[in-house]
Amino acid sequence: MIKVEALIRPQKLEDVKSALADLGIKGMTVTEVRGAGKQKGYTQHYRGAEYTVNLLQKVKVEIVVKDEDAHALAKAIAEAARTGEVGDGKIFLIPVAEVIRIRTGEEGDIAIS
Amino acid sequence: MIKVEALIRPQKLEDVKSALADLGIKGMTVTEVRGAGKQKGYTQHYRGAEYTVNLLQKVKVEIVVKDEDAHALAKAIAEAARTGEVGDGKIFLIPVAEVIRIRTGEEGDIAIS
Amino acid sequence: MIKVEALIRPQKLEDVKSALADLGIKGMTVTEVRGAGKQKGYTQHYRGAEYTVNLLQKVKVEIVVKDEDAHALAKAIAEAARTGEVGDGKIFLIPVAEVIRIRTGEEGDIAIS
Amino acid sequence: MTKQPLRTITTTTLVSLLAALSVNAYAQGSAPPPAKIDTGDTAWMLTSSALVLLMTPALALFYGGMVRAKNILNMLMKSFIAMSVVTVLWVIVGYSLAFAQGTPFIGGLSWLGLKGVGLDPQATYAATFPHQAHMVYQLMFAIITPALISGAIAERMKFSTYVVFIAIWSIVVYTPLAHMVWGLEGTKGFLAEKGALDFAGGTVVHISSGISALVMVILLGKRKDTSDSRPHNLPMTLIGTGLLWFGWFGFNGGSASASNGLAASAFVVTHIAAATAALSWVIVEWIAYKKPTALGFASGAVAGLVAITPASGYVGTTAALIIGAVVSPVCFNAIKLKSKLGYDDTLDVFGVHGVGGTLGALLTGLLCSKAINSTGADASATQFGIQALGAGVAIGYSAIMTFIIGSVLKVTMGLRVTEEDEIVGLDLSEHGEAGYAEVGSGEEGHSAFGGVH
Amino acid sequence: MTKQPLRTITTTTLVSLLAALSVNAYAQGSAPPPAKIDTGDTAWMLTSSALVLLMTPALALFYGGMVRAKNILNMLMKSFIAMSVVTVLWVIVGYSLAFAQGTPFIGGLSWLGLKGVGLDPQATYAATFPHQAHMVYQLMFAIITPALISGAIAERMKFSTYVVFIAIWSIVVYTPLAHMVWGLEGTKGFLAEKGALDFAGGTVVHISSGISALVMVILLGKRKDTSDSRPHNLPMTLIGTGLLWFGWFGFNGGSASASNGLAASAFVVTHIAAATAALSWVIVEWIAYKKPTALGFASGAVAGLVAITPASGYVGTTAALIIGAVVSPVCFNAIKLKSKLGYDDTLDVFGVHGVGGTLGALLTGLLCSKAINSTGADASATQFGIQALGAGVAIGYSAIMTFIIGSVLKVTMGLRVTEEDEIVGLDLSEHGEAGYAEVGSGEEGHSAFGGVH
Amino acid sequence: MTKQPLRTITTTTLVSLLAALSVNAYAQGSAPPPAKIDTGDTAWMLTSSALVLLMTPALALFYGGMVRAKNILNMLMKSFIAMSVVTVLWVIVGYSLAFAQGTPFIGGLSWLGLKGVGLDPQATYAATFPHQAHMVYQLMFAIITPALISGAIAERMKFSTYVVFIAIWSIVVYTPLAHMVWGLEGTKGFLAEKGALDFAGGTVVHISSGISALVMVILLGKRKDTSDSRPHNLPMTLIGTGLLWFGWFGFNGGSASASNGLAASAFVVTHIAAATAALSWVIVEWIAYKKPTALGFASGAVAGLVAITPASGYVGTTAALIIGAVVSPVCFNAIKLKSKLGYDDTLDVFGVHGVGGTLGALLTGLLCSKAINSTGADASATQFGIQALGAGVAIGYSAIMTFIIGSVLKVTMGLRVTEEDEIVGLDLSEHGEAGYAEVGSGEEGHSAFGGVH
Ligand SMILES: Nc1ncnc2c1ncn2[C@@H]1O[C@H](COP(=O)(O)OP(=O)(O)O)[C@@H](O)[C@H]1O
Ligand SMILES: Nc1ncnc2c1ncn2[C@@H]1O[C@H](COP(=O)(O)OP(=O)(O)O)[C@@H](O)[C@H]1O
Ligand SMILES: Nc1ncnc2c1ncn2[C@@H]1O[C@H](COP(=O)(O)OP(=O)(O)O)[C@@H](O)[C@H]1O
Repeated sequence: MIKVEALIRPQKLEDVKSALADLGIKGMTVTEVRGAGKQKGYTQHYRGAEYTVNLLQKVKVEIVVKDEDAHALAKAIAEAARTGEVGDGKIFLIPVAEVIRIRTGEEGDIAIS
Repeated sequence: MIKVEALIRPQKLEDVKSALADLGIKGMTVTEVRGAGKQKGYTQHYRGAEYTVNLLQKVKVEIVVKDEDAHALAKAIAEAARTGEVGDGKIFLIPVAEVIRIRTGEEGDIAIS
Repeated sequence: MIKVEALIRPQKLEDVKSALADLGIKGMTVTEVRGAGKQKGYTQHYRGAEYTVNLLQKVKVEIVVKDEDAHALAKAIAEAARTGEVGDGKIFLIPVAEVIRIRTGEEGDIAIS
Repeated sequence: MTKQPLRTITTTTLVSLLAALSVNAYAQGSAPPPAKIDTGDTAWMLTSSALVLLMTPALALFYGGMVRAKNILNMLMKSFIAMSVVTVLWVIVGYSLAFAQGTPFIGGLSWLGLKGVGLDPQATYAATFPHQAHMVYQLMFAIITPALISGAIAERMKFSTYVVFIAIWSIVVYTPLAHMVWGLEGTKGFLAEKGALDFAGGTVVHISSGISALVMVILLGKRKDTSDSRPHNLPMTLIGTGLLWFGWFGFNGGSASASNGLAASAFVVTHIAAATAALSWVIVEWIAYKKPTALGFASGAVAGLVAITPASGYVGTTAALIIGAVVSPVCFNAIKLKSKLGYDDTLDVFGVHGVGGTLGALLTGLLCSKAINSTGADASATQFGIQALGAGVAIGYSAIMTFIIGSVLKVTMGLRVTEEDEIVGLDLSEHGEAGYAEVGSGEEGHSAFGGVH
Repeated sequence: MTKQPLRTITTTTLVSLLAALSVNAYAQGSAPPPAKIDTGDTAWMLTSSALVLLMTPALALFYGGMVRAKNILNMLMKSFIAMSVVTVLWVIVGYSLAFAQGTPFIGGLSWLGLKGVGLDPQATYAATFPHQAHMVYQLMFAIITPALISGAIAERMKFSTYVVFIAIWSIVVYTPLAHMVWGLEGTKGFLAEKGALDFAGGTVVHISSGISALVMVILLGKRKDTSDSRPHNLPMTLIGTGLLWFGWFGFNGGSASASNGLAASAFVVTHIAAATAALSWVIVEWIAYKKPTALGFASGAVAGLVAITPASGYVGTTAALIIGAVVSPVCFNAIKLKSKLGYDDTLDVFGVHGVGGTLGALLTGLLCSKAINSTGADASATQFGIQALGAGVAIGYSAIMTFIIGSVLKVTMGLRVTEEDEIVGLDLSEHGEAGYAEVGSGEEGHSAFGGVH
Repeated sequence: MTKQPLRTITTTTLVSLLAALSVNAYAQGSAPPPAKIDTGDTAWMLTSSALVLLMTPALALFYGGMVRAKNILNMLMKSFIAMSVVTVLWVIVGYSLAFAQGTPFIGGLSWLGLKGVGLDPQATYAATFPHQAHMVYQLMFAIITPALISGAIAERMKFSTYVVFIAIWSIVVYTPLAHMVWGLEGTKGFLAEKGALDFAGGTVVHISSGISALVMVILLGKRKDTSDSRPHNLPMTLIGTGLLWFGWFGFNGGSASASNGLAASAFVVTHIAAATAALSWVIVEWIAYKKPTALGFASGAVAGLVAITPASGYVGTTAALIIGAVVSPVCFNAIKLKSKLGYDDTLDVFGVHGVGGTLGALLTGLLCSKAINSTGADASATQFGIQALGAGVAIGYSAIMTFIIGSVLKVTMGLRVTEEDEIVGLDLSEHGEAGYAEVGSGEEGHSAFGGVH
């Protein structure tokens, strides 16, 4: 199996969720993260002290799927999350050796179906 | 090595920690995340505007262990985290190529012992 | 490609960021996490009820790089994040099968350059 | 207290002396003696002024809790800045335009720069306490009124334009309305003359801001992204509600301009209406959605306070129960209009202040009684008509003037931030600050996300 | 103010007559003149009423900070809703039952619906200020008392049942106790008659709520999951503490029913006891755990305020230091009882209000002095006995009645939410809201976790 | 109040005598009548005392929002603990040293333990209200003054040493300064005698704390890690600002020691200066950084309040506009000194209170007028000189004494926490608590990060 790990803009999460729903995918895990990259940050002032914030708010979406579905899923997420501006994010595909469903103890593809 | 990545109910964290302690495992990393799956969400109302929240609070527990220990560990976590109700979560086993202990620079199994 | 996943002390993030800048690395994702390990926790009292907090604040830094760059990068992070005291953290190297840049749809090494 | 008579008696005869002694000195002479300060009235007016000032930070919290975290500072600042801008204007010109002798529609310039507004009582407005106390008490009203509008235009209006807007609005909309309703020096204000009752600002404060809010919202257009615009911090909204309630005792109670039975009456009905309206909102919601919400309680409390405001010096406790019970269902439904009609009144300023204020103004005509306040009126169709006139004038005048001001600003300075700035949040884009700089429990508390230069 | 001398001279010669004339007309007639409003007393009573009202939101914050984030709105609402429910009941029936002429145990129905409770002074309760000011001042006490109980039953009691509970409790427990202690119109209240001293509510407010809290906690049972029930927001608890302290000046200072030396004295001893108790709690904790905590400061301050409440109009500054110093170690240890005895008093309402209130009531008997308040008593074994009687009656009556009310509600409506709802949190399950809808620093502030429909 | 006229008529005829008789009995006798309590003045002094007490929690919030989350409770506690420590000391010895008859430099011991400080008026300080009200009002000032220092030494000073420090400082620095400026019983205080004007504490409160803050900061040294020391919660700072502003009406308005024209005047100029200074800070920042910040507004408001404090009873509204406009650019630039000179005044106590207080003290000499307060002075070079003397004495005395106290504590108890404790945060290391125990929205609200034992 593959973990599709997408780093997207927070405001694109709703669109990604819709795209996933269209694909019939329900299971996912979402984390609030901060990202740096080409996108430029912001300057803040506090009583004259200047701070540059270059770690910007992003959302990480993780979805484990069967190997064969991973690439299509990644493509779909990319499309849904795209604005075309720098900072849209990345998608990583990471191999997963095994999956267990806690509730039932089931392992393998069935555990994520 | 293998990273055992468990998504569990927040209120089960204490039980999982106990189970790990029983196995002699001390090292772990914990993240607050949100999960969607079969478990149904909640409806909220704010001055009549309705919101459905279907990303529910979960906790991600990550533990890197030697390959041979991974499956037993996953089983132990699953048992400790189980309530039997939908929403108990998943455990993913992810291959890790290398481990370094920052304090000493040690690499390999010794770095996580 | 490899995901270099470093768990470091929060107060070391600035140093790690500088080290990365020196290596010409700009892209990274940062998450606030909690870690347990050998480092000892803290005791809190609330009207006499005692709590031991052994999940301590850490920061997770994730950087996906080409396979050949991963080890050197890990070493550099380790050096920057080191205090020499227990609790400095770990670095895990995790294989990544594929990378996509959302903005352009580019795949492979170019997507993280 | 006893100085006046003693001083004046030294030259008179026994007889007039007796008469003079029996009531007060100026009864005898020809020149009116200087009015005397009553320490209790002064204490109450100063306390009330402080309470009303507190309402603006309270409003900031009430509103602030309802916006998204990325806009929290901008939301707070839109209230706080009114404390500065309106104060400076009021001292220079606003107080004079609102309260000095002038025409039925606007005051004159005799009190410009507070000239002649001193520490002695002033017969018309401050018979027993320092004139400046009246000035500052009224200033607090002038501050909060434009700040009320900020809830409607939240999360998208440019801060610079907003500052200019409230400055102009305060002079062009607020001061004439205040004069029409409360101007009594020399020529009475037009609505005061007609007998329109507005004890503490149903028309002047709530209708004017509520209607102007609606106009601005239409000129501004909708926010770009409202897929999730849930309140980021409802406890903050509830703190604000508690402080507003507390401050409103000064708002209505102080409007008696004395520490007397009328002040107590206004205090009491204010409390009762707020309590009842909060309860009735919660009940309506409980029925409609099966859950009583904290935001509903807060909304109801404020709606009740708004509605009782014009009535507070003219109605008794039973009327307060009625006003409280009625206003919440009305506002609850008024809020639904926005999704039907498609305007984006972010925090429902029109639905609560515009509608609640109008309702209160009208109900005053149906529930007022001279038994409570002999200078008021008894309920009657006529009085209802007068109240409707007052509300109508406030609605019409505010709507037209705000439309003009807003339109001019739209083509000159621009009303909205850019779409990118809106998405990033107004705190960062407009103020270069973050409301909450740190994530995490603070146990080791280091913020991972910034670097100093 | 000038009545005393006037009365003494009515039988004197022409000279005196002239003098009589010189102050006010009604002195001449035979009928007793209507009491006159004193503006200073009125200002202080209105200010005090506002201060006591503020204590309920303050309590909400004090409690709210201590619960888990998932229950914050429910915790706040359990205080706020008391402002609504108790107000409506008080206006209709509660004030009459507590203060109108009746039996030694409960007031009559003559002031039902506030009939006859007007804007003039009332000889027994409000000699120099509007009767309605007394009514609303006492209402604020009636509001906060049941709200105090909410801290004990936190994180598990059903909201609907809670609302019904406080409504019944307010009438069945609070009004009779208030009447027994403070009822003075016609037939004196039973405990007032006995000479029990309770200046501002040690028995009526704190013992009654503290004991009822314990009873409810036993009826409810423990929370399901307390593996980590650390306070989610202690700064919120400290804001609440600051506002409670501020409001308590009205609670105790206003209980003088005048703006005079006694009011100042009550104000001063209230401050001293709070300050001393906060310090002594911090010291006890510093010794016991090597760390002085912020929650300890807050707990001590409130314990001190509770303990001084019954004594505040009868004791001097040295007594205040003693009461403050003693109450904290006592309450600190009382709180430990709960782990020993196994009841789950979530926020220690019994330990702080029940125990602190009882201690204060008893210490009043040992420290009171007529030098402070001539209508009080001097410390004596007898007075201590009377105080013990008062405390005993409050304990017994509250315990029994609360047990009955709670038991009936348990079998009818049910006291607890379901286990699942408890784990999910009462904000979501009972109110359909989240206290803090967003995670993150708000820098780009978009909440990732919801969708609008 | 009745003394003046009575004195003037002692030589008149029978008729006048009758009139005199008619007012109060004691006028007949030869002994001077006991002073009489004025209920309005008493109400205002008690209200003001409550308002000033509230300023300390408000300060805690103002400061608390600006530190990092890991130090929030420590920051709050450093204000709150002053409420305890200073109160106990004040009651025992502080009030006597500050206000009892003594030398020009310090008061005597006649009011030790509040002996003789009763519920009747006191001719020198409390002519028309209870002496205890003056005592408690002044206590509130004594509390907040050392708490102000805590902003400078934030995020690193040991709590135990801090407690000892403020205890000593309160007696050794505050009480003599208060006596020199405000001591009027018998021998006048040295600066009072010279005619130095400080209506509500420019020298006594702000200069003393601001200078002492600077000295302590130098003794302490810099924080270890300031790579990201952004405010963790600016809305908290703004709540604090709002409450400070509100409370400051009591601070300055109450300093009139009466509810009269002067009180109103002080209230009004306080508001105007705060509003103007907030605006001028925002404008300066807007020009300098292109963005008006919320923290800038808060800083300006407080700077304005600080600067008007000494002047508030001696200047008119135009002067208030000037003071407000001038103080912000001055403090804005003073803050920049710290990066230039390299001291780590965490929250700019020196830059705002030290500099703002000095500026206010000096400007008082240039703007004061007897038209506002006949017991004051008219602006003159001489008066400016006297003001400079007053400021100089406060600066010199505070600096020297604080240096001595701080140095002794440094070698005895130690001033700083360990570096490790500083990095972990003072909440955990000094208090064994976390300000915010939970991460997450609380929707299911379980804190993942702790276990109970
Ligand atoms: N090498 C990397 N490893 C991990 N995360 C990365 C990497 N490069 C970028 N990211 C993540 O992707 C986000 C967007 O990257 P950025 O370079 O700003 O824009 P884009 O992806 O459009 O080129 C970053 O904020 C970060 O979270
Ligand atoms: N395909 C998936 N990829 C990643 N995380 C998943 C996936 N499916 C489920 N999860 C995680 O597991 C949690 C529980 O899943 P759910 O389907 O609700 O219950 P159960 O695991 O009991 O069948 C989710 O909230 C989510 O965090
Ligand atoms: N086996 C593990 N799996 C995942 N994370 C771990 C593991 N061991 C340690 N960690 C992470 O590394 C951090 C530091 O580990 P610790 O044992 O305290 O110190 P050190 O790495 O210096 O020996 C922990 O807080 C945790 O976040």
